[in-house]
Amino acid sequence: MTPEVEALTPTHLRDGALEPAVIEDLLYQGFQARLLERSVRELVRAGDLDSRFAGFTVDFRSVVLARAMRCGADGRGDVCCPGPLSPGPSLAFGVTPLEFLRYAGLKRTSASAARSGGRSWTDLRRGLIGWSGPRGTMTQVLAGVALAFRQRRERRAALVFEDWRATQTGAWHEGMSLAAARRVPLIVVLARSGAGKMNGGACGLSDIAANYGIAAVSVSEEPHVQLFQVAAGARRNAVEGRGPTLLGLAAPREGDRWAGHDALVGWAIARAGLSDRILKSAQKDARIGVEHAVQRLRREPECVPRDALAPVHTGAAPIPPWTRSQVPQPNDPTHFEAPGGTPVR
Amino acid sequence: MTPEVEALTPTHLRDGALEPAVIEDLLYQGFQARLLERSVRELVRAGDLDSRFAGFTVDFRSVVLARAMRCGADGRGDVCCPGPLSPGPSLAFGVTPLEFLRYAGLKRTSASAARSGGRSWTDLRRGLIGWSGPRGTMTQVLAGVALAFRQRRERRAALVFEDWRATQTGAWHEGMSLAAARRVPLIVVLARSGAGKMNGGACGLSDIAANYGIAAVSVSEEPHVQLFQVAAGARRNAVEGRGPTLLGLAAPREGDRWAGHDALVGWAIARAGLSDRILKSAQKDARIGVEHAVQRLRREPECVPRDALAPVHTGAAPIPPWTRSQVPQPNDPTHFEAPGGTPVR
Amino acid sequence: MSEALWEEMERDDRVFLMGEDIGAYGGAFKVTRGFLRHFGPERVIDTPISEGGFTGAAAGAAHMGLRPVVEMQFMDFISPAYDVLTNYIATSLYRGAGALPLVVRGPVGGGNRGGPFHSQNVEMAFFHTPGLKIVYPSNPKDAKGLLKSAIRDDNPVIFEEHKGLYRAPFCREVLPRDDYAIPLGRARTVLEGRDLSIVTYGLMVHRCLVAAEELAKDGIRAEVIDLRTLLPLDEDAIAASVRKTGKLLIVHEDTRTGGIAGEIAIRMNERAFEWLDGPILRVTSIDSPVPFSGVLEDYFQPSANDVVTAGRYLVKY
Amino acid sequence: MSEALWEEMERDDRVFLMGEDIGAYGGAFKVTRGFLRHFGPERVIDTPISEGGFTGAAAGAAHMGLRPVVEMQFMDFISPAYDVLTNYIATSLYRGAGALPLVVRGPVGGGNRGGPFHSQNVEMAFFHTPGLKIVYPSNPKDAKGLLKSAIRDDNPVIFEEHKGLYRAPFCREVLPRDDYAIPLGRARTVLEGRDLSIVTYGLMVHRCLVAAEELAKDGIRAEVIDLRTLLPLDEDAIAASVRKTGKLLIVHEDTRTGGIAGEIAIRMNERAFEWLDGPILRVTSIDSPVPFSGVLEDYFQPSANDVVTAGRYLVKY
Ligand SMILES: Cc1ncc(C[n+]2csc(CCOP(=O)(O)OP(=O)(O)O)c2C)c(N)n1
Ligand SMILES: Cc1ncc(C[n+]2csc(CCOP(=O)(O)OP(=O)(O)O)c2C)c(N)n1
Ligand SMILES: [Mg+2]
Ligand SMILES: [Mg+2]
Repeated sequence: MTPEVEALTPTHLRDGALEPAVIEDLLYQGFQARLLERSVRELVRAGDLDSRFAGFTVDFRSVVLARAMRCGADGRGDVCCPGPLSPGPSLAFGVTPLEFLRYAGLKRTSASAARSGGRSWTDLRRGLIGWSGPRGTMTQVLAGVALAFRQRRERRAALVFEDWRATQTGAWHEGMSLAAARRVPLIVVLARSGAGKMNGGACGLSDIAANYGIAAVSVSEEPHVQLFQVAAGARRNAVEGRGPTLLGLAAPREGDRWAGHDALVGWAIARAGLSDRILKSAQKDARIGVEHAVQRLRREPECVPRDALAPVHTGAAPIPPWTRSQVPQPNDPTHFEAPGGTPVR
Repeated sequence: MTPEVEALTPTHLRDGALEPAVIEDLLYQGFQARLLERSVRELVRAGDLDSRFAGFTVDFRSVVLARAMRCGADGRGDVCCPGPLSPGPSLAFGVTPLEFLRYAGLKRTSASAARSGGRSWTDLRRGLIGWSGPRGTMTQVLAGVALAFRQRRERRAALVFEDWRATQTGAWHEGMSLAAARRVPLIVVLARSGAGKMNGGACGLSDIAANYGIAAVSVSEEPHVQLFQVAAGARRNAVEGRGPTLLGLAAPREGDRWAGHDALVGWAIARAGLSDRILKSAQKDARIGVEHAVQRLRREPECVPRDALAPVHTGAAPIPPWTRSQVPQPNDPTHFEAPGGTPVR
Repeated sequence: MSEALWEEMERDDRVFLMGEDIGAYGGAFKVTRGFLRHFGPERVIDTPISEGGFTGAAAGAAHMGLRPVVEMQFMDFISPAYDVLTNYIATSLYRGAGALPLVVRGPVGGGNRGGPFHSQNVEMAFFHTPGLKIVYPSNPKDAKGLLKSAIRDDNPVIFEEHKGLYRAPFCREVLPRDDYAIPLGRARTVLEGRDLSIVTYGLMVHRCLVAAEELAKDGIRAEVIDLRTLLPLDEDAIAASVRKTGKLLIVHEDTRTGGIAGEIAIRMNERAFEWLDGPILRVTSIDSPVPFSGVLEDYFQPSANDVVTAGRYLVKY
Repeated sequence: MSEALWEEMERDDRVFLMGEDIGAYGGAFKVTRGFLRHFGPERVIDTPISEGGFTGAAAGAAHMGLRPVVEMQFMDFISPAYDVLTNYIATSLYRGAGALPLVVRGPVGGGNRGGPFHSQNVEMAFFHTPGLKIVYPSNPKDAKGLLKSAIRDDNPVIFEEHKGLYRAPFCREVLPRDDYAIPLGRARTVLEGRDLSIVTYGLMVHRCLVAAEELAKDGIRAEVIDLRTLLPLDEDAIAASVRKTGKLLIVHEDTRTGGIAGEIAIRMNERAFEWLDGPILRVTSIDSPVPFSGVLEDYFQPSANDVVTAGRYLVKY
């Protein structure tokens, strides 16, 4: 454990003393994510899901990080924006595979009638805020979420996932500056994708953090116990008024991306006394959930065109377009009235 | 001399060995600036200049910094944006008091017919780029100037003055990131005004610089010899491909703002062997120049309204507004033609 | 403005302010003087210079049920927030993330010798973005009532305060004491007439009234409509007036090409073409940045005289 | 696009490229594939993710006599550069700092299931800004000729490339080998007719041609005009057509309120009111963000059938 990790790790979590319920949850969510990943690829192949999801993956580390927050469905838990690591953190925040698939499948039953894509999933009661706009935007938005917590003296934290290169944007810089200046309870995860290459002039994580006068820590070890601990520690610092933390996440390991989950299972059995029975049941529950979702997805209704006309202001009817196959007929009095109110011609 | 200053200072300039011609120039420009400052205030009082210039001051340090660049009038020297420290650096880059007053006085004879204000003064042959837009913008623009130098392998540098708090803007961050990533020959002066207060979360100059992986140095000593040396050193680093430098400038001293210039005069006499004759003639030249400018300003023609219609595209005539007292008359065929080309009614 | 903010903050503790130097300093135009002491630093937040950052943060706070009111020191500085306003804030309701009740307010407009960068009108930067509302009052009384409505509205509102309102003599009125709110989306007929409809907003309302007086000397009775809210546009009010007069003149301080006159023109083609007895015309500022020199700025802006010329032309048409 | 860039870079060594991942990676749409190797890293510059920063830097480089062409990975990402484009770049000539010869180009438009943030048309964000030019070609041949003119133009140009142009079958044409440039500011009459003028641009040109064929079956001869350059607008071409047909229908893929149809409508009121035998109408996308779902997106966009309906209505009017 590096000194930074040491400093962040809450005492009651030292040496991997994760509570059994949390361990169980993490394993379950890991199984779910693995199955979801495989199912999505199959659904794409079968034409049930859009080809945009062909490269779909879940980063298990994002599940672990998010699970270290206080997730609740009552609108009073922590708030998270999964950003480019969607939907990993959403699973930790209680989104079911079916809900995710509805959204990804652009179904009428998705939260917003699939007006926007999978990463835009927002459910404020669960504490999930979807992504919209260029890199950096979500750090601004989550800084504001954290500002609200601080202002109301709630012991809640905001968590946002960003790409590493998002730090190059002015948007990120302004969001981070504000968060740092107000010392709001915000945790920013900077994930290296490994795919692209760095073009910025900077810099190490600690250089970035120093510029904003905030804490920073990078973790990469498996079985991700430390990852959980660091996130929990950053959260504790946040809610106790010690300001934002940057968490650096290394590029996902080459080869088997699920080795981290496997290692956590091993660790849980060897070091945390997880019983085989519980492990099996977590596996089974995950499988049932994902299978149900996949079956169900096929029967979900498609979007209907009028949803494109969803109002853009509360309380307002959507503005009808001037001409659509059905509307308006040339004599439609709502569109062209002659003097005296009679239809034209 | 701190180690940072030491590292930046060019060998031939060590221990204050400024060339006599430069010393003379600096003193002359200082006298000019002092007189200009006083004259502007008088012109405002007399109603010859706009009340926007009531609080007009010149920061002599900005003259010194700019004089350390290679100033030329052939479009091949260094390039500077005086930003909030206008017009100090402009004087060093050869702008005459009359030219400045024409601009400040919104006269027809100013470079742009006074379509924009004093800080927007641009003269590319002299290497001056005016200010437009919010804080941070000019760092982006001067980064691009420096990029052009690098691309053409010219030994030229770009210098930009910004407020200290400009570093909080996303615009500045993006400009600085790009400059750092490309290691372009850019020098950024960050000036504390002393007027406002710092609201950002950050930070020391060195923290900021580390974030971009670039050099930084702060200077505040009088008689500003070191200031000149540091700027010259930053310039040398820049043109030799060692990338950008941040120069931190402390808030102007309380009380007599011209003590720095006085100290430089004293230093020049005591340490650099400046003769009384040369000093007197610098003083006299400065006075003649400023007095001429003030006299002349009163006789300069005012702007004429058609200048508001200056074209916004090269080669294009300005678009006439539809109605102005003189244009168009209801029967003006250029505006309303009847079928067959005859005027309406 | 100050009164509306104060009263809304007293009424609803979800309302809070963010901006540059609005706390200890009281804001560039002193709109928030005294607020910090009364409401405390959690509700009057001095931010770094980061219009994008604090507008984005306002969105986050609004997600959490607060009602942020952010100040742009000059509305010109809204440009760094253009991105988050159009791409995140405006789309939120549509994306299913809920509407964001926030107000972005600040001084706009020329005539103050502010030059290209302290004189802009920003309505057309946002008029094309579904999901936003845009309010632009013409007098202090409306400003107070409209700002209250803007704060109470569940949607993001851009609120433009003409600098002329802060001090122009014709605006020195005593405001009603009671808690009144003026609904968004409704224009006001400032002057009734039957020969010509003049549709305008902001400072130009006053110039059009001067022009209308002048036209009245020729026996021309102009109707003057103050839009008050630009988005959503009160096209019913405009159409009703056009159906009465048959002539439409649009006057705006903003520059010409791509100004709001275009949208009004095509809506009236759609809604009132049969009643038009002449072309829809406009009097606007010139297509150029706002000039710094006062002489040029006066020429650049529409004058009452320009309105009279155009009005006479249209009535004779 | 690729050809135009390549040829211009060969012709003029002041031309260089900046953008995200345009070098080694060759750009998101592979427009600059092979450029890095041929022109080297000083002329094909990979930038940090900083649209504002590198657009501002382009301005500086342009001041120094270079001719930067910057790429937005998607034009949606131009929003962080909105500030520097409107406040610095567009005002430069007017302020006396000289015109800035630079091009900002990138993919626009929907139909690719990109959702709200990878499908936008950005013309109306800039149409209101004096000093900019906006180009929006409808086919690869025009795109090449217009891009060359844009690069050679001394003014800042926003160049919108519809994603449909990169691959749509109707766009598979062999381009002329010779070095041709198409002047900015000139519309093209794609189809002549005398019953109805349809003014459009970009992808909608193709949809309007389909509609015109359909209308022809009813004996309606529609004239289809492709604007090609949106700013400055070729109002002479539009007016000439309207004077011939008496009926004007404007079709744009961009959303409705505040779209370019408004400006065209008021200009034709100013220039051709006497010839209008019916209201100026428009067929556009719906006032909403671009929907992600394909079903919704198709409904959201104007269809050829919508154009036919409106065209029939106008001709009968
Ligand atoms: C402001 C902005 N510009 C451009 C994009 C387009 N974009 C999406 S992902 C991406 C690259 C992100 O790189 P990242 O994963 O952070 O770096 P890596 O770890 O792969 O090197 C870009 C440029 C964007 N999302 N936002
Ligand atoms: C992006 C932007 N927002 C707002 C402004 C308005 N503004 C002009 S000066 C200034 C304060 C600058 O403070 P500064 O002098 O850097 O800090 P100080 O040294 O006075 O503490 C502000 C907010 C601006 N110029 N640019
Ligand atoms: Mg990535
Ligand atoms: Mg300052």
